Amino acid sequence: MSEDSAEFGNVSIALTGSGGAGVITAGAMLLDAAARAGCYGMFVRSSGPQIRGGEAAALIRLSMQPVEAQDDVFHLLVGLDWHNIERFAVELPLAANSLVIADPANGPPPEVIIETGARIVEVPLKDMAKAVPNGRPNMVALGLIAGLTGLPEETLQAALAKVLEGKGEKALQASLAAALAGLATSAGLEFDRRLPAATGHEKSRWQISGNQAAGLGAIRGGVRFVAAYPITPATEILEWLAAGLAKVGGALVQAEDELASINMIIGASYGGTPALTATSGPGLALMTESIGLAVASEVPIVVIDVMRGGPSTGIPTKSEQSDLNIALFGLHGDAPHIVVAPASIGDCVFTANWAVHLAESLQVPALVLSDQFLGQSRAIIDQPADLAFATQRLTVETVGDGYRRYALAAGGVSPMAIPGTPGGQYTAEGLEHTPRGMPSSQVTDHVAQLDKRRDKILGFDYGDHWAQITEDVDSDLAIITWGSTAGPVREALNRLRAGGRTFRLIVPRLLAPASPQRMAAALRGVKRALVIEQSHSAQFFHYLRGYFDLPCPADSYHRPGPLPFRPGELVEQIANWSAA
Amino acid sequence: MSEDSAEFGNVSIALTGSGGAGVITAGAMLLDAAARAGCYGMFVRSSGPQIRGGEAAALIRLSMQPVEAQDDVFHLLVGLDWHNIERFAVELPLAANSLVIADPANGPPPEVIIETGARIVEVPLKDMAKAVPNGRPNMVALGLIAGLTGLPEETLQAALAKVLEGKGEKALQASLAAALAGLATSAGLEFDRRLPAATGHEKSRWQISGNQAAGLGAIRGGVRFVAAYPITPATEILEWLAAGLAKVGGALVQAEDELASINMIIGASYGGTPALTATSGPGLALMTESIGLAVASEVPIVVIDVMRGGPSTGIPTKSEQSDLNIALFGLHGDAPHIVVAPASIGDCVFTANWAVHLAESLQVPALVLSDQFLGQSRAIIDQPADLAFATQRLTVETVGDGYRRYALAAGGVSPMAIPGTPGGQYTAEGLEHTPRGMPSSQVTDHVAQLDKRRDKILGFDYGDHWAQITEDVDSDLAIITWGSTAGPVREALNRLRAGGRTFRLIVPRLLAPASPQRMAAALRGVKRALVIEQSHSAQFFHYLRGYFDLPCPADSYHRPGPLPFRPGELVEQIANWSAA
Amino acid sequence: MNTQTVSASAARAYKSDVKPVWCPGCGDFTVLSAITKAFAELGLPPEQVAVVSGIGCSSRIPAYLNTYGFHGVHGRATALATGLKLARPDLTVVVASGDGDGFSIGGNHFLHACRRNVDLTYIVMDNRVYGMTKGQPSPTTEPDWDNALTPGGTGLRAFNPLVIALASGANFIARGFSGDPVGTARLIVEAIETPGFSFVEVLSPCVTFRPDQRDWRNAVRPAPVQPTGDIGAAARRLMTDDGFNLGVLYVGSRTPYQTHRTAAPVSPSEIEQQFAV
Amino acid sequence: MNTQTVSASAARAYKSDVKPVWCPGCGDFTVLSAITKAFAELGLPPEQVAVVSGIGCSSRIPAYLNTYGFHGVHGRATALATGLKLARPDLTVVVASGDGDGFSIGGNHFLHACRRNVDLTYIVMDNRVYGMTKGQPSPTTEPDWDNALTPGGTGLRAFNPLVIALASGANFIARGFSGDPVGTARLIVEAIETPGFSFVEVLSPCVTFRPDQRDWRNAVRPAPVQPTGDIGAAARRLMTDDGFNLGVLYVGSRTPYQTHRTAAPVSPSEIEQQFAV
Ligand SMILES: Cc1ncc(C[n+]2csc(CCOP(=O)(O)OP(=O)(O)O)c2C)c(N)n1
Ligand SMILES: Cc1ncc(C[n+]2csc(CCOP(=O)(O)OP(=O)(O)O)c2C)c(N)n1
Ligand code: SF4
Ligand code: SF4
Ligand SMILES: [Mg+2]
Ligand SMILES: [Mg+2]
Repeated sequence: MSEDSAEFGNVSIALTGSGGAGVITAGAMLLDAAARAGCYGMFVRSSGPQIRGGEAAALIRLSMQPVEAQDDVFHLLVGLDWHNIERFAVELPLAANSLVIADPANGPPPEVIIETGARIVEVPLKDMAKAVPNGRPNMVALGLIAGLTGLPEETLQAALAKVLEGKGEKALQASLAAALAGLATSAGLEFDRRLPAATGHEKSRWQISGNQAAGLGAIRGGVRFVAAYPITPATEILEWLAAGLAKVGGALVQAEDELASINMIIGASYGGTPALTATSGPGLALMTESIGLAVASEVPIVVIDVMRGGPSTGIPTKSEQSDLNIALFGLHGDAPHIVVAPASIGDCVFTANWAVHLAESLQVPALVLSDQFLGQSRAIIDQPADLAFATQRLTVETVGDGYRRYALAAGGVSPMAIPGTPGGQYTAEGLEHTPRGMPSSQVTDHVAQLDKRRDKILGFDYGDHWAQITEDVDSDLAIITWGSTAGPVREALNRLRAGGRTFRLIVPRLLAPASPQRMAAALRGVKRALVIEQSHSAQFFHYLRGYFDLPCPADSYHRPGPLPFRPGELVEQIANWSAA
Repeated sequence: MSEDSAEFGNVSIALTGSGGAGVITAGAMLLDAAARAGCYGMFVRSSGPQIRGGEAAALIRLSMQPVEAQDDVFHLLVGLDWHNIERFAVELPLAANSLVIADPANGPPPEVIIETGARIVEVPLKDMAKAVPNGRPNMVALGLIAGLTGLPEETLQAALAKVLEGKGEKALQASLAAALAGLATSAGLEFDRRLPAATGHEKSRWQISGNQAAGLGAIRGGVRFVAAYPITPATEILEWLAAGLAKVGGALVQAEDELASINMIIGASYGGTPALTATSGPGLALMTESIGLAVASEVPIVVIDVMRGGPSTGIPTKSEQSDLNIALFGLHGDAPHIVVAPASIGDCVFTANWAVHLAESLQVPALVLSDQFLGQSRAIIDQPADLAFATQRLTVETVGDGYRRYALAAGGVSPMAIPGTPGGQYTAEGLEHTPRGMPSSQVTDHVAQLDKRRDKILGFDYGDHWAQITEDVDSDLAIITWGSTAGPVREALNRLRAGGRTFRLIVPRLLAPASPQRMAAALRGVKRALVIEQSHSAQFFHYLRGYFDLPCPADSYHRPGPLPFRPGELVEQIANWSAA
Repeated sequence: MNTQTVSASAARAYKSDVKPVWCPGCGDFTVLSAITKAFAELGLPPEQVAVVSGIGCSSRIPAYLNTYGFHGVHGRATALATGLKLARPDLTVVVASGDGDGFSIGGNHFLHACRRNVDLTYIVMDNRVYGMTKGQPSPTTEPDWDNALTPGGTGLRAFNPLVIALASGANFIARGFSGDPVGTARLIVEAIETPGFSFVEVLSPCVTFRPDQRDWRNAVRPAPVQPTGDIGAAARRLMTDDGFNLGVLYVGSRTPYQTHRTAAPVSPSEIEQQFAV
Repeated sequence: MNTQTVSASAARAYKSDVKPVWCPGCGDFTVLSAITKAFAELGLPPEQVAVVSGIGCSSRIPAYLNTYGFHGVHGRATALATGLKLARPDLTVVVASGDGDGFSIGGNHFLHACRRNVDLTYIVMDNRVYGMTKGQPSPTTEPDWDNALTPGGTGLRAFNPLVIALASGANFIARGFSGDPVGTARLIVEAIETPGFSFVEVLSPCVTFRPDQRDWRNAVRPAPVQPTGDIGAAARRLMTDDGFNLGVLYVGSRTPYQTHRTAAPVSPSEIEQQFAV
């Protein structure tokens, strides 16, 4: 890694241990404490293939600045034990100045740790825990980390109190005592990554995962019906919505499979209720036939795909951006639809909300491409703005004779009769049809309806939302990326800027329909562009080449998952590219 | 239409009538008689939405040259009646010098016919039929057409005898008498499109539909297991294979749906039997998840998609090339596989055969993109060569300890243990895996297996089969097209050559993996290229842009179905383009 | 008012002006009439009814009705209708399909629709063949029916949809015959009136690919027994049934499934509080 | 030789050296043992056996066996196994899955596999939950089981897979319990030995998401009756069964489905003659 995020007020911590050791609980508490202390932060979980009892790691980054990526190295690693640590080693980069806390009760640290050259300090976590009645080593570690990173004791207390609320006073006191023991020990340890005290902040902050954020965005957008079939890493969207919808007056139904869930939401939306489902690659593949039905019958629906490693069952628990192709091109026939992608955890709120707005306004399926990294990571973010989108579904209230559901209206969006509307009776149709909705194989009808379905989404005013164009918008070198890769890219560009090199950053949120004019405008004055993405076959790069008129030569930096992009890797790639 | 196929020895005939009138039977007999007379020809059926009893048209083109497209106009139209003829009008272009045979019993010909300016001659087909005991008007029409086009009486007799074989002597005699009555009447009619007498030919000829041809190619390639779920326009492949496989020692099983059929063939192929299914767009959409399984688990399978109008249920009985995107990009994750497309009815034999060869050699799914036009049209062709492909599935016979199914072999193809092989036991795996086939989420395994699956298909020697590069290979203007569009393009280029304009024609049979080097070589010296295809969104054009390094500026001529490309339309488009 | 006294014109008002694509003589014509008769008898406002179907000759039916309709994809009609009914419990939702659509590709949704017991009426026009794709065997086809796809017949025991409906939880099970539109209309009325998932199999001959089914008119008979609510008795009866007993064969008393919508919804901004630091 | 006398080492020979990802105490461990015991008792050469599964904790089983295996996609194992067995009738093909894999997404293939009656043995490890995706209800889950996806429970009557198997044509139906690996092994032996489609439901607790299932050991009992071949009697029995009767519950005598391969195949070039002009 070429350059380190050496700046002050930024620390990355890994806490590892075998199943049942409680590293995930401790990690969640740490993030909560940090939030209370006024920090930003991000919490990534990593675990082995076991459902329970397998090794796990809580990967936490805290910072005084918003955080959208994992850092190049971990400054602090606390090992509750070293169970299967080799499997994680590559996810846990350490530098020579990293601090590793090892419990002598686990024997000497494993070779993979030693060979990093990190400074290893022994702390008898287990023994310290034993010294506290009902104390547990993960709480000792939590206190130790809080102490080393400079989180105030009261934030730790509050975080513990919140999580252990229901468990009774005794459990809380035991945990607190263990944590305080750890905290006390930290005083004796050298660590140069202590966070400064926060100086209060104006905007209120949230602690949220991308999956929750997407669920919230959907509810903000008006979704009141969800059909669900669980799949990693999308399940939490559905589970969050089950509770959320119940409160806002909507409903979720569990379907027998994805073929059912996609059709259920088409039915609900046909009935007038904005509807959504969430899935991952394998489930999306099962849905494409019926997404095509929604295209042809012009029924608005939203499908969130939380991408994971592919192909096939692939790597369910790891992130990858390799469902772009199926999202863009996975429907048979010419089936224009919307594909959008959030560029950060917080942006999941906006993008899901916007997707509902687009689907409803355009009477079309909107696919949202999130991924495991965005979806399952938890971040402390500024509270997202609550935007109200104007256009919603165009319906008919009263209908004269001869209602034509698929009338060739200007702009392509024709008013929809919601069942119950007298005189509006029509048959929603997946066969090619006349404006009235009658099956037709006539060339005039086919061309008219194909044009209609294309034009309505091409002609829509997506405004500035179509992309985030940031960093140095005057630079003649552009980086184009999308989705969760935007976070590490942004951080890499910040570092490069510190080194005096500037780049224009273009992160399209609207992936389909392709907007070559908008992209060309965004690229005005650019001499060269680099496309960065997490896929093995450079899907995004090829898509840009095929469908956009890039006014400049473009290069590609792409690689598959499961490892996340870290800023250092990208600094190196971008620097090399721009020097070439 | 700018130019007509005015050359001698080429006639197009349409026979129309309502359901039960027997136009399809008569059309089939006409093609058979023409084949016996030494002609080439093509027979396209067109019918309304009714299953039975609806209007139908038999569209036949006969020629002394091989025929791969419908002509610009019909020279002869025989209307048994005018039932719903407006629905067909646009499929039945007539010119002023076309001859229309109308039966006065049906009243005056409809406006759509009259306004073409064609010469209308009345023949009392029904009355003539009534004059023959058990005579039917379609047979009178058949005889009339045979007479007008110059088919010898004995070929007509033979064709009738073949079809009516099982119906008894009386039925045959009645039909023959009616046909001869028609034949006799033809003598009194003026028609300038009489075919010359054929002068014998060396190569033996076949009469075959593209769907039969694809089935035959599959059997030639070694397919011995087929799982089937019917869908228009692919059903005939399956029905032909049901009988064909029974003869060659294979078997077909009807599945409950496409999800089952795709998995059944994966199971059969895993067991060592080359296996195939055929479907159309909606069915392909249901199969993509499991095609991805075949990619990841490296099980060879062949899936034929006989494309029809899309999206959704679309236009099941009409042709379109709009499943290209889903075939190329419809799998989730990075899932490299083979996509090939036949460029003519006869080429369906070769391409299906080759697809089996590629799938088996590369242990990968191979998708074959045929379409309704190729699949359901019947042609008289030269007997296709029977090529023997060398490489077949690489298997292990004896296995030492620690068999590694997904070993990183040179070239990427690792030997497969077929169940029953002692010591070869392994688990075929859809999760990412180690070389041994154990689930793994390690970056090294993921990258190694992604590379392996990509490299094996990139490194393969596809030889000259990858494309047909014909016509004027020295021209600096290139036409790139694929699939059934190649036929009308070829005819258009022939006409343009007659006018002194020459073009290079490139028809890739291998659509995926993308072969930019091969394409670049094929385009060497080309100044401009025009991409022609039957899709609304120019899928092929964008694919070429995205994945190929076209060394020249490329333009697109594309439009959706349901109307076929006719040479005249393409002559005009190509001429305009080349003049620009 | 019963089905026989409902005026023909009241029933006709539920027909659209679209001419069916069916072959002359197809059984589905009279199923269409039975449906309109039933709607008329129930006096349903056409705009309060939605008819959802899949793909097949039978599944073309929504376009021929003057109600709301959805002609979806092959095999998924019950799922689509489930979403519609759960989101819009005020509508009368009827699902129509064929034996291929409903029991072959749609088998899983059939199972789970019965189990879920949403208040839907499911009419399957059973002609023991795939009509629309020109004559392949369906799950209800006799094992020895010769055809091009499985020459000599499938060799498979025919699927008994009524038994499966019972075993998986349908709350109302009946069999009708298209040759008896009045009786079939009566069954549809009762099916719609009975809460929960109601399944009506209508024997509806395919005159084109199964001309032998013209004989069905001689085979059918009213079931010799009264409808039962005893699931064990119904099971015995249906397992031994020859497929030609007409009438209501089972009526249960399960409460239909509904999603519970809170009467006191809060605004999204209220639920956002859970994320506040 | 019966299951109890098969030496433990003979059974162990069917295990691979891969360590299961299952939670400590998961019922699937003993199902794995039961399967290896059964293979050992039958003396099957490991290379003549293929175990096909879908996706789920239970579906991980093939990798832990020393036979051929296929870990396919979610819900499609019976279809994949059907293709394998039809193409390779010489192999012993066993299908393994979970209640979600087999009865939810895989419900249609389950129905049609029973109906098709190919000579397969289908073992479903039923824990009434989606284990792998961390605790959502499956079709066999009790209606009031609280969980995050359907808070308060699904409200749906649990699916009875044995009844569906019977109604759709399975030829052998049994229930085992993972706490009784010897008995379960015995059932698997009989299932494999019985021609046609054999269905064995094995109650296999999910200790992580359904800790309450530890009580199953007190609930199960040998079925108080002998196996029957009478489908009506079996129906009655299974419809009223509380889900905890162990043993063989039905054995039929249907002939398994096989594709008929001609003994005298001709070469492709011979069948091409049909196209010659
Ligand atoms: C996914 C998919 N697979 C296959 C088809 C082709 N298909 C159309 S209708 C049909 C069968 C219809 O049979 P049935 O439901 O019995 O209706 P019928 O025509 O007999 O009334 C099939 C297989 C399709 N439209 N979609
Ligand atoms: C198409 C698809 N949808 C969803 C999933 C996610 N998924 C994996 S396992 C599973 C359920 C497994 O439940 P069950 O079969 O009961 O197995 P168990 O884990 O309980 O043994 C689900 C929904 C998937 N892998 N593929
Ligand atoms: S094919 Fe059969 S089912 Fe279809 S319309 Fe004709 S008679 Fe009716
Ligand atoms: S989650 Fe449940 S089913 Fe899965 S391994 Fe753990 S105990 Fe077994
Ligand atoms: Mg049918
Ligand atoms: Mg389970």
